[in-house]
Amino acid sequence: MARKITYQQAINEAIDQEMARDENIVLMGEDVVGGSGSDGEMDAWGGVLGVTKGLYGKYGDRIMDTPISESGFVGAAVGAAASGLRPICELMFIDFMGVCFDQIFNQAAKFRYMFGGKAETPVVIRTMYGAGFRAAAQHSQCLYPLFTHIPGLKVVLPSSPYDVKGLLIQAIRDNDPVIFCEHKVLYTMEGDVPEESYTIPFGEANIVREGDDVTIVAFGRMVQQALKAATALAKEGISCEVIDPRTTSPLDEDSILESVENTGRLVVVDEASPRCGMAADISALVARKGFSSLKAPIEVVTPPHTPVPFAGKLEDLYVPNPDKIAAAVRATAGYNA
Amino acid sequence: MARKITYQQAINEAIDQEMARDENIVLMGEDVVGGSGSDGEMDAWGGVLGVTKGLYGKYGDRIMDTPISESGFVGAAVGAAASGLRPICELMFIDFMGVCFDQIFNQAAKFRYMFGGKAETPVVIRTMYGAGFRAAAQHSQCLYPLFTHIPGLKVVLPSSPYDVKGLLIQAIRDNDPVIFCEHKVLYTMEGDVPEESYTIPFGEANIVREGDDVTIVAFGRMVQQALKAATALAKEGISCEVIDPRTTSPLDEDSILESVENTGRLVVVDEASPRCGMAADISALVARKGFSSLKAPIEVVTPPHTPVPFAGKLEDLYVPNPDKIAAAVRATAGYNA
Amino acid sequence: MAQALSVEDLLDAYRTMKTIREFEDRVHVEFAKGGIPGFVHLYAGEEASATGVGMHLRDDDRLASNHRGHGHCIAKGVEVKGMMAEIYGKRTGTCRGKGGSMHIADLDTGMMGANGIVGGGPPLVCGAALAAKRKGKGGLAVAFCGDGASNQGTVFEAMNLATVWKLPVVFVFENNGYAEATDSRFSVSCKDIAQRAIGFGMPGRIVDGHDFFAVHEAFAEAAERARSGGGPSLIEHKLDRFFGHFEGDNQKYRPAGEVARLREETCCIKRFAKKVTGEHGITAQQLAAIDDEVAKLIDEAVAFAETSPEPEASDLLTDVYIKY
Amino acid sequence: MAQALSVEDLLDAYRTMKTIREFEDRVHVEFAKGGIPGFVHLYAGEEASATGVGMHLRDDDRLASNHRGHGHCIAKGVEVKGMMAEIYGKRTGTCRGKGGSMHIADLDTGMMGANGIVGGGPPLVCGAALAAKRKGKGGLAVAFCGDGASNQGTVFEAMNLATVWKLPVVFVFENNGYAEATDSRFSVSCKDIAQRAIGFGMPGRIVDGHDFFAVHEAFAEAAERARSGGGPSLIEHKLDRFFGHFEGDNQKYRPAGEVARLREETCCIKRFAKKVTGEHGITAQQLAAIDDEVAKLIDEAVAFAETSPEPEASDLLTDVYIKY
Ligand SMILES: Cc1ncc(C[n+]2csc(CCOP(=O)(O)OP(=O)(O)O)c2C)c(N)n1
Ligand SMILES: Cc1ncc(C[n+]2csc(CCOP(=O)(O)OP(=O)(O)O)c2C)c(N)n1
Ligand SMILES: [Mg+2]
Ligand SMILES: [Mg+2]
Repeated sequence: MARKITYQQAINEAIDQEMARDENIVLMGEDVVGGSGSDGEMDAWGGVLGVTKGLYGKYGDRIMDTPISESGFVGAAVGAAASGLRPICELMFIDFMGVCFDQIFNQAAKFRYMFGGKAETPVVIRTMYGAGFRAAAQHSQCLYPLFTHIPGLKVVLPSSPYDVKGLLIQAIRDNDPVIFCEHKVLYTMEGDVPEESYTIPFGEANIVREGDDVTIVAFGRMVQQALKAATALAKEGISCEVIDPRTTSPLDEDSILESVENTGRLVVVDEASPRCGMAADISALVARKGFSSLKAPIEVVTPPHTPVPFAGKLEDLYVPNPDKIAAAVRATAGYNA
Repeated sequence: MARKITYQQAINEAIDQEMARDENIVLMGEDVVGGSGSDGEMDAWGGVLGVTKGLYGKYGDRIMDTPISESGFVGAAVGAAASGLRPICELMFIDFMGVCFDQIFNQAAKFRYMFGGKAETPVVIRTMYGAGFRAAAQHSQCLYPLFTHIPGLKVVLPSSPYDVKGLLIQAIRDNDPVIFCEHKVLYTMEGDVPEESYTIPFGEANIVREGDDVTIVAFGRMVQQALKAATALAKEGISCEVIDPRTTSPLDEDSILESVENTGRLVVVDEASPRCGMAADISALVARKGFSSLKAPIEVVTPPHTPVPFAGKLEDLYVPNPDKIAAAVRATAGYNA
Repeated sequence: MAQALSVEDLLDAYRTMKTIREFEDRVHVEFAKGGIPGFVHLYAGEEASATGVGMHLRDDDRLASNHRGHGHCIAKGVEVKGMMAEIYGKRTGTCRGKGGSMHIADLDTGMMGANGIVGGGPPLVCGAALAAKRKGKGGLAVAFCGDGASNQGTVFEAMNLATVWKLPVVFVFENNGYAEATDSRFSVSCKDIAQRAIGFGMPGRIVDGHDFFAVHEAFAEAAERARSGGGPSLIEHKLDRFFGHFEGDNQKYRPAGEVARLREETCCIKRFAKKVTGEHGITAQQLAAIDDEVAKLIDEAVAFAETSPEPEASDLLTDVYIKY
Repeated sequence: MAQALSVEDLLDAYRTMKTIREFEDRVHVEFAKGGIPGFVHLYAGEEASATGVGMHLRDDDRLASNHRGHGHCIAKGVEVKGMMAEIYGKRTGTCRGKGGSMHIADLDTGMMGANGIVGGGPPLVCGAALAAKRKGKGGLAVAFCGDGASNQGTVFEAMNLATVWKLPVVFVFENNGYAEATDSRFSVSCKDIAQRAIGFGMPGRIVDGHDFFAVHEAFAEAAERARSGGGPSLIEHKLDRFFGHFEGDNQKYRPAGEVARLREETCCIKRFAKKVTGEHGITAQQLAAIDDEVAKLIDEAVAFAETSPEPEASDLLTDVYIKY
């Protein structure tokens, strides 16, 4: 039975349902309990934004606070995954990857290949990304293109409460390492989410809106921005198909290519930095495999090649928004060779 | 006066000439002296492959061995750069970035922006990349697309002895943080290198071969592979223009776009992994800004989306080679809409 | 090692501590009113730590701070108006509004930056210390870290490197008992952070961080060691924070009444005032005059911040590279 | 804590040490002939360390190794033929030729992998130990690190985490005096790595790593502590390597004659043989029989490796994901 809950509640529910189902699942991270060792409430926080609140009460020592030692505990999660547990590991902000990246890309991602197919590493690394909180350059990045670059990792970017629950359950059941990227601005988004457990397979894009004139591929929080743009553009008579790939790795190439085959025009919208990012990645895919259908240059809407600024005015200019998306769509729709 | 020296000697000479010129330059890294604290020769190694051999004898304590603490000493180089020195810091293999990435992308790269333009961080991080040594998954990666993604970093990929000297001197004199990527297979490559000091500006591509039918953009070691393919293709009557961007960030967009304007066909060759890599980045650039000149799908030649395998046979299959490049060029040259 | 502190020194110390306290109390109030965006971590309660250290620092000494950086900035001499404007995200801010509370830096005064990355600063000060060492003028560099940060690998590496290279560094660990909501008795695997010094070949001391005089004296020794080529030191300040981890923290991990009790019992400013009026012949009037001065300064800073212009749209694209 | 070692145990220990030595000596020779590709780091000289530890390990215990991993693999029970084939890059190798010397792993025997990243292993064993702890059957995990690795932040973090979570881990530091060409007296900022234990709330011991019996006894204590829920320990083995850092190393950082002298004076196998023939009633013939056995085993392993097929081209694309 579906009812309206937030993205954040959907995450909590997914973890809860999976932990009830499989006792090999453990959850670890800084303050995921949120009060270890203290004289006050042991589970005062339940995560820096309260996402895992309540789980400690249910699962006790399967929920573990950690010291601020990301290499240590991310590596422990990876090692535990290679030893029979199914850890969910929280890297509080994706921006902190720089102090633990080795354990993710040289260890977890490569075990199976380096070890000749004999290892399985079912670890999920949940992490918060994105701008919009006035959190400045070191707490607002996207960075998932860096993980997408690495063979052996799966990368998930849920864009709605419904998706985040189904994709997280899928991630937990998946036997490869998964980087699960939660946009901090989406935590409070509400949507219909079934109470019962369900999974959404990786590598299957969601066509969130159908249309015939222009294909918009958008990721994470940008899916909602793209939908807003599409709604506005519909009034101008431009019909947009909006595709949310949901996972960047594996990537559902076919859905994107089929759509472009129909529309002949593509705009890619991403909040990550432009160079070697998702916008480039999707553009390249279509420029190669969908070239014959293309009727116009592939447009991209991304932030500029700058760090994320602090001041609200600048941050708002930094992040792609419906206006900029609409402008790009108009440009491509109006292009005639 | 130019004479033939190796890529490796050219690096040594560039550092030597710059250190003689500017006493604020220091060099640090694991075994860059190569024997600190020992009872044998203090400078026994001069770098794991001997690249910095001899500098200790000339510059004494300006050449510094470090413990195996990459975050510690890369961070120290960054901090020193923000404090008046001009450090050259060796990260032995680019694969080790995972234990020190934070100091590079959250610290060095962002100081200037976060601090409102008031910081300068003239640090050069020299690092060895690439496959071909049977060094397997953790010592053979390219990974420069990860650095290229980050605003605030400059990324250099010298493809010849001449270039490596001029680009390294430029890097040392540059006041922004520079990631200087040396391909391990190129170290023994010989070429004409002037004895005197010279610089090659960043963001200026080298047209290493002119041609009219197909543009090949290739990076680092792949430039030589592309040239071989071009030579072979010339015999078949296909004329290739081979472009070496030399720096991925900043990128000389104009040279690439101009070439494609002329040829209408593009093949991008890169040894880095395909997803969110350089091949995607260049493809996206041209699919957007050069679309109207394009006569065929943009082809890319990269390794597959796998870690680097150990066995020689597999590693050879992994790395792009002239045959694969030629095949891609033929495919695009033969394409008719 | 204790240096004689003149009355003027003591009044300066008081002024610095009080400025920090007023700054933080005011940011707390303005944040609640909604005037300040982002993540803000307040330093109130820990003033003696930054101040006792800062008084030893020359302009050419360098300091690397952490997310809880306002106090370190003020003690290093960063201008308060610019700081406040920065926290408000204004163009007149120390970093022209591009950094915010977690990234205030002012290289001219030797302040290398607050840092959003726990453990980000210690490697950086090794570099600053290397530069100072090469210059040969007795300069030093200091890193401030929390108890939580003491478990970050970058911090251990920096300590090892500082000894290996014999650098003029002082590592100050401000142990306020918590890293976010996690108690340091849980996260730090040894009894005192100071015990870690031995594993890195440097002296380690535990200091009552509420006691300006103890802080001042211990740092004098470490600074002397650093400046004279003796290498790095570790000092652990035991102290308390008076606000939550960041603005908005429910603080339920603290037992009820803890903060109120601490404000009463451990306030470093009260303690300082009592001592200097009792033992150093400073009058309550002198302190009150400073209080007024500080109150005015902070009022002005807030007014300045509030009335300052936002950044220009074009600022978004500048300062990525030296030419960009 | 010393457990009585039976004659059979001692012969096993000898067999393991000898197997490692022969394996490494032979790889050295074959490498020079050009039969072996890549970076190869030999363990000869350090056999007592892996063997004395390995004898305590159950099949369900886990071990994380480093770049110098052959000895750890053999001591953990990885099959020698597969290892040799792996080092040759053959399809019959432990990792089907995809890993090579630096990445031999065999999870079935509890060997979690050699590691090309210095300091890569210690965080991983914390996870293995967590799994063992949750299983509740007294399992443990051990990480082998060098003196150089002892300065890597990941290693410090793992030690802290192991104590905080009270994990059944033993951290064994094999201090062979060098990290590549750098002397440990330069890179390790304290006198003995064992001194670092106190900063991480665990016992630390220094052990003569050339002495099988000392290694065996010290690990018994640490293992007992781990298995009974007492938490982690640190052990430093002081020992020597008999070859260069990797094959091809000029070793000029070592004083002339050092290696020859060490081979004479510190050889753990000679020392072991002398002791067991003297004190435990084992005969020279018994050892010689093992020598023959081992020589044959290694010959067979090389022959197997040499004649084994290379990987198939299609192997390039498999094993990236579970389905790919
Ligand atoms: C690498 C990294 N990990 C985690 C965080 C999130 N974080 C910010 S402050 C903090 C607690 C720091 O505690 P401590 O070092 O004791 O300093 P305090 O806040 O008590 O002054 C954490 C976990 C971060 N900013 N960077
Ligand atoms: C993170 C990282 N840094 C550097 C290296 C290069 N490297 C490989 S082995 C080694 C020395 C290791 O020394 P030690 O830990 O003492 O082990 P030993 O070789 O003496 O057994 C170095 C620097 C690496 N592989 N990984
Ligand atoms: Mg704290
Ligand atoms: Mg060693």
